[in-house]
Amino acid sequence: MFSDYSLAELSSIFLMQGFAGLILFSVFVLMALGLAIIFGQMGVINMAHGEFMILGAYVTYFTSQFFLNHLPSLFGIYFFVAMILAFLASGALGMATEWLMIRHLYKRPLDTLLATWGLSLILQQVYRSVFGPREVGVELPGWMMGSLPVTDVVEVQINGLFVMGLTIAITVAVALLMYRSSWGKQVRAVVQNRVMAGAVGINTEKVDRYTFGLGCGIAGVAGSAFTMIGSTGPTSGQLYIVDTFLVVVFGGAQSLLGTIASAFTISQAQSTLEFFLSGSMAKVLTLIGVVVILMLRPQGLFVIKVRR
Amino acid sequence: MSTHQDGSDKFSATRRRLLKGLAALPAAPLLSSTALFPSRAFAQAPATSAVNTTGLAVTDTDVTVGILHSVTGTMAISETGSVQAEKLAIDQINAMGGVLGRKIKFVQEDGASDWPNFAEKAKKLLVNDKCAAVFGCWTSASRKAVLPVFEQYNGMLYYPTFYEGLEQSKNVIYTGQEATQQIIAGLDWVQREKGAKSFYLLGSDYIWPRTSNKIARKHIENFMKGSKVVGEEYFPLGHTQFNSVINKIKLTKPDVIYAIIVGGSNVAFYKQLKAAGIDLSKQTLLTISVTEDEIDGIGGDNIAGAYSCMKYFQSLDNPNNKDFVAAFKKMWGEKTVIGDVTQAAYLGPWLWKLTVEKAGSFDIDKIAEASAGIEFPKAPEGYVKIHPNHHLWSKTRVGQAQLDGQFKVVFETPDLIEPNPFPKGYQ
Amino acid sequence: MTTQAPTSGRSFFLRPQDMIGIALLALLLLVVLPLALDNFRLQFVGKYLTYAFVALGLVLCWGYAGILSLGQGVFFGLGGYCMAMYLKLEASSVENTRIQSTPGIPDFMDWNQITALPWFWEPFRHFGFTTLAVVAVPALFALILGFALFKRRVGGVYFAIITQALAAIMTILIVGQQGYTGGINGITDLRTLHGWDIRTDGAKTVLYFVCVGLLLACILLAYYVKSSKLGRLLVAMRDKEDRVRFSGYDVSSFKVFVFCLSAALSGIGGAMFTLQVGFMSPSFVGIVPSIEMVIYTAVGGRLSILGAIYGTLLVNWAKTSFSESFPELWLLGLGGLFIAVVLAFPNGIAGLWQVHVAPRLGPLFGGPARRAASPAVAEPLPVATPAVAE
Amino acid sequence: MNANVITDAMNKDFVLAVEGLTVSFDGFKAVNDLSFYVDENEIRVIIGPNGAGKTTVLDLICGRTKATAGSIRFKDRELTRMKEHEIVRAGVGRKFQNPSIYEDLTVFENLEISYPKGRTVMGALTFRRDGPVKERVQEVAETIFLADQLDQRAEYLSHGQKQWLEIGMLLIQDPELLMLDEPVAGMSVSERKKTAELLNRIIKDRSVIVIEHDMKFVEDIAHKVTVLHQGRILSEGPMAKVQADPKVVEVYLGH
Repeated sequence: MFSDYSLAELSSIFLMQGFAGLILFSVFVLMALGLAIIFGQMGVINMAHGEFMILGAYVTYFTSQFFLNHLPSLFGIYFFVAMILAFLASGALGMATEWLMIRHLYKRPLDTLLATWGLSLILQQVYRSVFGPREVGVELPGWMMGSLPVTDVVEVQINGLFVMGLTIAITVAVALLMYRSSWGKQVRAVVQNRVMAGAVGINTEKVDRYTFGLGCGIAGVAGSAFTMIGSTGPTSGQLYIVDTFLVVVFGGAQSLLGTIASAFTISQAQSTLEFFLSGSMAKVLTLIGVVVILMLRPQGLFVIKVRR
Repeated sequence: MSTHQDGSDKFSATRRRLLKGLAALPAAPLLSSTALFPSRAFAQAPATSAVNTTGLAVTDTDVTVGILHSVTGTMAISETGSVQAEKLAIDQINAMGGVLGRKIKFVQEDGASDWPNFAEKAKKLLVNDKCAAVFGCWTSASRKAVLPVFEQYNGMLYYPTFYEGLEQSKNVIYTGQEATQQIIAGLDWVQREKGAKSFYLLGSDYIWPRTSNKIARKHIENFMKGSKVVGEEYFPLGHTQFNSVINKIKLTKPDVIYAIIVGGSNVAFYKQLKAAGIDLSKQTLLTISVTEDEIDGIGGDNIAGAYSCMKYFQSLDNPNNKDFVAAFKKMWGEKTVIGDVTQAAYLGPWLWKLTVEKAGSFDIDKIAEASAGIEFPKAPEGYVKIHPNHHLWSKTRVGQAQLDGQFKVVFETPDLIEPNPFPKGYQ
Repeated sequence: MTTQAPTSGRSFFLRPQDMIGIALLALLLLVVLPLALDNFRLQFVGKYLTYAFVALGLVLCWGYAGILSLGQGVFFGLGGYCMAMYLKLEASSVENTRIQSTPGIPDFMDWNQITALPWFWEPFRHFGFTTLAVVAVPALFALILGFALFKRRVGGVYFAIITQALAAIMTILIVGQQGYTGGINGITDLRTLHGWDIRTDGAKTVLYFVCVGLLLACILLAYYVKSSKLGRLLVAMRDKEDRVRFSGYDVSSFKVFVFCLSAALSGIGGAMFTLQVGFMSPSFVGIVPSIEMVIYTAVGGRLSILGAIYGTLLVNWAKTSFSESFPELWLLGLGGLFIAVVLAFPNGIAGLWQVHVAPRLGPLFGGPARRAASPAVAEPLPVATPAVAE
Repeated sequence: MNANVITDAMNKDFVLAVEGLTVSFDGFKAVNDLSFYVDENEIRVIIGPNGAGKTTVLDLICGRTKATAGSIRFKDRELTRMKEHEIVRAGVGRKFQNPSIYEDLTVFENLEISYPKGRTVMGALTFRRDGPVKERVQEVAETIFLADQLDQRAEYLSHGQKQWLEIGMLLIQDPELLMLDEPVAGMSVSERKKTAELLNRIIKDRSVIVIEHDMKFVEDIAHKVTVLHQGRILSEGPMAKVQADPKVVEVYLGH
């Protein structure tokens, strides 16, 4: 299939495909970070993760509408406001969920799966009743649209760059929070030994609630970023859930680095395959590949070998 | 449906074997059923026993029909407009005195975007509620699921969506276009107007886009001299990452991107197209899957410049449509938009009313037979007429998407196009 | 010797209260419902019962062995597709398909320019092969999957997520390969079984009774497995997997067995679905139906064989009647049901029965006497097995 | 009871021969180049401070942890390459530190599951609770003082009874090598006495490896003691010799 292209074209194909893969990579990391915190650190399987993302997307949509109608002069910066609001809204909903539901289920991880699935159904219907069944699209400020030409053929999309930058910023922030701050230490202490952590004076309930809230809040920001590339409807969240879980599991649930590495592997595989096959088959082959590797190496890509 | 009327219906003899419902038709269907009740046929309110011999839900004062669409699930987005249009039509008909002097009541069921559920609900509407007609379904899959039910329990379905064709039933009236009606005129137009020679075909991965692209490819390769297809690709429903295919498009530089992407994927596709710097005012893009409804989600600025090919646009400039749009907005709000399918759904209750009145009966068999040749001059899209194959004669139009989310009609076929659900040469 | 009745006297695999329970269910399904419901509603029940096969498998697999599979829809679909392929071939006789460019193949293949029947369709011309395949194909698939996963000690959450991914893969694959599978429409327009028209009301009634008969047979099979040493081993494994291993058992082979069994049961359900409903589509294979099937089991009581049947009937009945009257509220109801069952009634209907009703009915109905006997319904909820053991 | 069995590395009658055994977790060597030999009918006690690698050694022998290097031979069969259940079937039984029993099953069923028959899928499906099975269960139940609790659900047993039940589950397998991880931990004085009596009865005619902290108990039963420290053997020999070893006194008995 290369015979149709010249060498120069081929190299630009690979450049652009690499860039497409990087965008997909950023998207995966954004989706998976929140889940990696909740699943990896707390052992909770949050099937409503997609719905938390969509809440962030709706918040972004309404923020954009608000700026459009009331503060058109500041429209250029609304996206930053929207992301903060999305974080707060999804985070608050997450904390409420933890308090009402999840905290009763820490000893039954499989049951968190069922309960959060129930929550996702409820949220979908609430979105549909409140925001309407139609999909909404967010209008982006002018500076986010278009692309920067690198060569004649190769162009770099600005919103892609934005997503990547955002991903790096959030990842760094999460890493600092989890591995450098005293709060992060508390989280890890609670994960490793809940009783002991409680005994040394850590308020484990509070740590759990804020951790869950943080994970959901990041999901909200991811949803906000998603409005740039996709649409927002009551059921859009469902589309992402399988991919997201696979990324986290594939990376080895407890490792942030693993999540990033697995997002990179899966996104590059998928975007490369997409170029040679049709979108459907690329997706199928990527998923099968991930499943097969998980069968061979069930602990995921990165996991610390521990004694038991 | 008929096997006897015009000669253009070459396939009817064999088609008859496909459709079990046909076997039940009397040998001499031309003996119009109205002949059995000649005196009462067009009376203001004929006796129920005369117009309803098969136990449908018809009383002296009203008649029950069914509305069967998804109001929950992923398809709720698309089907909402159809429900609104059908309710509007029913309201209007009732305001004019109903059908055969009977007021239309409706039972609404939720298909919940779940095909088997459609079958279950269809059965309920026919068996339990004895609906005289059902307006509903949207996706091909849901129609395929209910079709055996309608044939088994002898119901009448008015199906509004443009679809892939390859089907015909005594028990269904297809008020949307079948694939050839929608595709061929558009392709001819783009070749003529834009001098298009190379086409890149895209679609969501299921039967309608695939069948439509197949017809498009056949037409491009066999009937359009010097034109070729340079790429063809499908994506799972709900897919949101189109960067790879956009890169391929940039490399192959087709004259026309021919896109049949549906649902939420649309939004991602057009946004990413724009972000990738593909300017739709310079790159010709022709789609058959984007109506005003979809633009609502995509955003006018993301798709402005693209061409859409279908039979109806909200901006059509004719008195019928002006009345229709005004009535629709009055009932459902100023901000609602009306797409092709919504309009086709609106035709359903009207066509049924006209057919019932022509047949002088609510009986399904008589309606099935009387349908051929029914004309509806007040249709928002203009004049339509039911073909003996139960599809509609209709014009095809090309509209260019505008920033405000409306289409500017740039082309309209001069004549009504004959529906041809089993096109020879496209198989 | 102090050995008492329950340990020494269980020569038959059904306890008296089990026999009464099964007899009551049989009475309900074979006599009461057919008399009380019209044909139309009875066919609904028939359809619901096909899901009960899946729920039954999940009781063994999830309730007893602690293996939560979120991909049971795949097996249901495989069984259903096997049957649908047979029926479709029968419906696609040369006579029926003369209009096609290639007569004698299913219509959707013709639409996709396939000119010869694919090799893997060929064996489905034979009814014997099809019947075998309905059970064997899902079981074989489960065998491969279970072997790969359980031998490497993938369990718990990881197993759930992997099976869920499989459900997603399967859907995309079926939809994408529409020339061979009928795509998103599924395999529709099925007509006859050996020349016997399955669309008539009479045929549907017969199929209903066949379905109930098969279900009762499967229930007996499940009871047999449950009361065998294997059943106790499953409970033991769920509780202390390592201990079982260090008692000299190859734990993975037991898990593989019960997973295959549940897959085979789902396959039978799928085939009965195809026969009764008249088509099969990928919408039963995906993530959503698979999880819904888990909720049937959870509502009925994940540890109760009969509870799962009632749970299935109840949830589906609620779904049908709810969505007839308040379609918008249905998802709220279903979601709330998930949460309520998990948080408040982890043992489902069977648990409620066990705690509140049975004690008043005396020992014959599984009252207090049974408490010490064997793993019955009112067990404490299992704590999930460790995800990955290295 | 002091050392009545003196061995040296050349003796071929060993039931268990561990040589050069090493396991590392991410570079940390929990067990480092360990060698020791257990004779027929010998009772070996392993002691050592926390984190010395005692439990890891048992894990390695029964296959729960895979060795990084070294060999474990049981009656001349290499265990390092065998699966856990194969090791058990070869005749190695293991009791865990915390009582590991099936709480949802009755005492009878707990013992029945451990009965070495019907261990395959088909075997378990067709397993019948016949005379010999019931007799054997009854016999073992009497040994472990639980004969009148056979129909009790195991979760209702006391902590000590649970320990006994687990010992009984091993006993019913009749292993040639029995490994016990802190069998008297968490027991009351009277339970402890009964357990010592029980152990003394069951360790006849088989080799036993015991991990224990209770020095009184160790003195009572040990033929030979191995002291582990940081994954290596610090000292080995009869209790008296080990107790006199200054190295041992420093790291272990000293504080």
